Amino acid sequence: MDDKQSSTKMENHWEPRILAFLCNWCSYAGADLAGTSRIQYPPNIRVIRVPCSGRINPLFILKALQSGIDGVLVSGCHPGDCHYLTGNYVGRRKSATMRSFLQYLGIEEGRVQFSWVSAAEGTKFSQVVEEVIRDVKKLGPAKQFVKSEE
Amino acid sequence: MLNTEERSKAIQAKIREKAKELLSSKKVDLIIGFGEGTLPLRTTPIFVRTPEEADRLIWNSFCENNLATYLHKLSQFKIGLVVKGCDARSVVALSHEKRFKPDQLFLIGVPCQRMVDRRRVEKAFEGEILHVSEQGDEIIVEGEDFEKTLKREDFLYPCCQVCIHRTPLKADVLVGDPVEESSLVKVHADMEEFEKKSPEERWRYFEKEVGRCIRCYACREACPMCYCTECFVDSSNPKWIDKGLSPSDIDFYHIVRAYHQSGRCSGCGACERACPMEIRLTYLTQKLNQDAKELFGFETGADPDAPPPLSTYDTDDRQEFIK
Amino acid sequence: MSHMKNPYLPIPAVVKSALVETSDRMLRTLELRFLNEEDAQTFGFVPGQFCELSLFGKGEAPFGIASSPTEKGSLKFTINKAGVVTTALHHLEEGTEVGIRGPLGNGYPMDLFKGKNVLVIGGGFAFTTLRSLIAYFLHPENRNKVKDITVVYGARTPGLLLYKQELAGWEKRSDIKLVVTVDQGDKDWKGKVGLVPNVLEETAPSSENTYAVICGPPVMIKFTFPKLMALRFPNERIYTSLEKRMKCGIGKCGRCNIGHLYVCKDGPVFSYAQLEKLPKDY
Amino acid sequence: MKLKLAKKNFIPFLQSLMDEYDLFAPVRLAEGASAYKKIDQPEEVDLSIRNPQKPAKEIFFPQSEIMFRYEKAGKENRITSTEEVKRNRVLLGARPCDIQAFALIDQVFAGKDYTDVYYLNKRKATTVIGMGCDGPLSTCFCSSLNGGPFQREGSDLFLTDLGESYLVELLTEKGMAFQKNKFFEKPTDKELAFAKAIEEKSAVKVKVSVPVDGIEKRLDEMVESPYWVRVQEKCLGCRVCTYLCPTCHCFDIVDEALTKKGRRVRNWDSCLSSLYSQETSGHNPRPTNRERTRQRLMHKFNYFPKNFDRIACVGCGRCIIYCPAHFDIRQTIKEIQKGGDT
Repeated sequence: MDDKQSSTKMENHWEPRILAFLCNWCSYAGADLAGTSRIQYPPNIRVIRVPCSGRINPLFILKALQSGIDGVLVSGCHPGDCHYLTGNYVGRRKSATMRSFLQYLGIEEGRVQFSWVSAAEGTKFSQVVEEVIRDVKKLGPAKQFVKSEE
Repeated sequence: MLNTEERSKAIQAKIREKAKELLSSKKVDLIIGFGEGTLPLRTTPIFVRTPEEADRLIWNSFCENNLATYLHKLSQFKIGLVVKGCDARSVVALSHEKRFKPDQLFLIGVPCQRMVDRRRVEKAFEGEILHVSEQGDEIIVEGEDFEKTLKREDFLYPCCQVCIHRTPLKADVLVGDPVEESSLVKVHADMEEFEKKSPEERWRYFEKEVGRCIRCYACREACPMCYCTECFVDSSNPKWIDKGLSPSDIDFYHIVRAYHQSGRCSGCGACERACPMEIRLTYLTQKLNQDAKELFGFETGADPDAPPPLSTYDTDDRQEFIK
Repeated sequence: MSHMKNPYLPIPAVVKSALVETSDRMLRTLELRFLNEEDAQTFGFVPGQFCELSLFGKGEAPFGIASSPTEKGSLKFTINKAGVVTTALHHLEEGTEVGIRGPLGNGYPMDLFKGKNVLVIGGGFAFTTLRSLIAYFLHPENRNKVKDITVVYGARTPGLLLYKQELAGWEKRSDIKLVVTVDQGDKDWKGKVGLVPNVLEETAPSSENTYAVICGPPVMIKFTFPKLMALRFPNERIYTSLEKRMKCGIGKCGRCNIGHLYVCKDGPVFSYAQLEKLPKDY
Repeated sequence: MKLKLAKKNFIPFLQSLMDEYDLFAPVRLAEGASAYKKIDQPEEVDLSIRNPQKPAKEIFFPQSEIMFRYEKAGKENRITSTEEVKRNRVLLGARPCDIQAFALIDQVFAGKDYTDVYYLNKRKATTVIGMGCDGPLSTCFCSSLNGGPFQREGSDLFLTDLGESYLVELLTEKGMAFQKNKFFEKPTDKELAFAKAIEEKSAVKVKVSVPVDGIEKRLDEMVESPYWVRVQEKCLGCRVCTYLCPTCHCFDIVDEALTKKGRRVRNWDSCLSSLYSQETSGHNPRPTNRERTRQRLMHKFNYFPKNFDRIACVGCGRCIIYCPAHFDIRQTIKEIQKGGDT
């Protein structure tokens, strides 16, 4: 990761880095709304806009964790609201199995989280982000599965 | 009732008979089945093209390979395929993924007696095993200075012990009477054992197991469901993982190899049997299979009309984990 | 510990200039200058040899040297944008450091060519090391080493011809016979239109006392070869430069073999007499 | 020179070796899986393992090896090579088949024009303590390939397991350096005779059974044989046989990039993988298993002998034991000798 600076993993002033995959039509707009409405949320989050939460390839999540990201958030439209009608339903199944499998393997629960955030839910977006950061802070810096430099 | 040896002999005769018929009537171009191996406890996949060669086909308790994996490189032929229950379910899963034309396959279904785990047998002896034969429901194991009779049932592959679809659910012909469908031991015992551990212990166990990986990809190649033209590990752009032995890259490979079987794995155990480093792999796919069943009521290959669970949805799917 | 030279360590060089060669922008010539004068001094090569160019973080890829040993001070490589490394090389700015390993491979059999006529047949972007060869013999010091030089060079369209300025220069010279052709012309194209094999047939160079060197896409080679046979070129006097996937470039890593020979070490230049005896693994 | 090492002194002996050398020896990784590893604790060494899955070549030619590290500073790069071997090494307990393979790979990595310093530096810094193979398996055919269970070629020291002790033979200059080792004693005549008996018994076990004579010539005529289509059919295209082969030495070179720095790494590669020869253009000169299987077999029995006058197989049997499709190279050799008649 290029912005190593912001994630100095020194115990005392460590700030987690969260990667958020936001669907273009709802959650990204929700995040945008949070911004334009001047709703504060912590700056630990980096956003990757995706067309749909159904677009999330589980490899994205794993690659993020391997690269040293401390937490991943996947967020899409509420059920029934998908711009592509069923993308988030299909995505939900992938999320469910992926989450269960990672948990089974022993990847700390809370590293990977999921949410529905609509374009009108700026407040919810900031709440979700705060919750994710709170959970990840409890877990501390990611260590499992992070590729070492040596 | 016939014992295993007698039953195998009868099945073998029928496989040969059917193969000859299919080949002489040109219904198929070739038969993929099992032939005599050169080592005790082993058979080898063979490809039979003429009726005369059909007598090379055999059947016994060592026919462990899932032959469906060979279908991918033979897409231009009409194939007669010898399948056990698990292999047949792989074929069903593959047909969902449109891997072959409707009339391309002729499945010679064998109601399976559960296969003998060669490594389990080998580990029971100090010295090298030089000859093995099946007699009744027992296996006679001979070495340089020993001879011992083992109960076949004590030396089965773990995935065979728990199998409840030994009779192929889909076959064009069954070359034996259907067998009783029940598990010999508790299903998914490995998984349950694993789940009892703490998350840290689980991760450590996973890392220790795959830590022996030599990235030969035998698990991938042996699996009939691993047929991507370009596997994610081989992609250079995007490059998902590096090709060395960094633990993180190896973890990555094994997580994705397994997870990609979500809703597709027949639980045949080919991946684990193929591994030269004896890495435990089926406890991973067991979990995926259990999730498919629990979350989506799906069992790979059990219902030819049920679409693969990750290609469909239900508006009422569980979502309590989503904020 | 020993002090053997490590052949895997790239020599540092910088991009001196870069030039887009073709209208489709897929070919770019990089001119590289060694960072250390010492390396520039010790780097000697013959036309037909190649180098492994390194971009750290992306990897290495082999490229034939397009400049001639007579062009001192820098090395030129014409790079076809195809994979990860070549794409990155296309994006390099002047002054950026790259690594060079080489020169590698055997190069063209310059000694055999001495006192003979040379027929050079090139197609598309395989013209790079042929350019090196031609430029070498056209140098005043070397021109008398060979007799007639005939060049047949073709590309799909005029825009895809490499080294256009130089071709124009060669056309004006009397000591080289240059025939440039394109498969398909455009409104500004006044030269020949026709496929290389046919143009070769038309040009009908004598095979007497002549070596032919042919580099181009497989399909061009396939159809040109019978024409050379018809012109009575023996296999021993037809040379080509092969490309195969390579990694180490020094005959260790294995992948580029054709039979018992390694393209990187025993090639890339082979005569057809040699290739005839090898499996068609290329 | 013949000495002996009492087994009660084995651990202290290993400890003394480790004081001076990096020690590499067979280690059990799990039930049924083993490899040669750098030893941290002498107790890890397990000489009862006949032949670990991964051959001993790994000590000189690791499956994944950093060649150099780079660091970007502006437009320039700083390169640090990892070729130097800082501490001398001992390889303990390798079997003659694996050791015989070193001599084969040496020829490739030494080469006339280019020396592979990564391999050769390790090779030169290593003292090889070979171990007589007193329990050859039915899959062993070393005797057919100029080897044998007690072949000493390539060993600096050589052990024979006598039950209570090891017979230790010092065979080379590197081996003679151990002549004053405080754990070595003089063996009795009875022990020497016993060692000889063990050796003879093993030799009988490995029968010369695989006909390799003339195989190179035979293969010259078989380049386009339909045999390759038949023989490859059951091959799954995995890399087990090549990775576990003591003589296979192909590798890939890749960069592993991390932010501003990274490393160039070489990894074992396999001619049975389609990617191995796949060109960027999409063209693959070995597009199917047929060409790839032919490459594997031709390389061992035709190309390598052409270049180095030796067959690139030592008869260890690993490819037979571990092939998931049960491909048996002994059978293949016999079939080739019959001109591809199955």
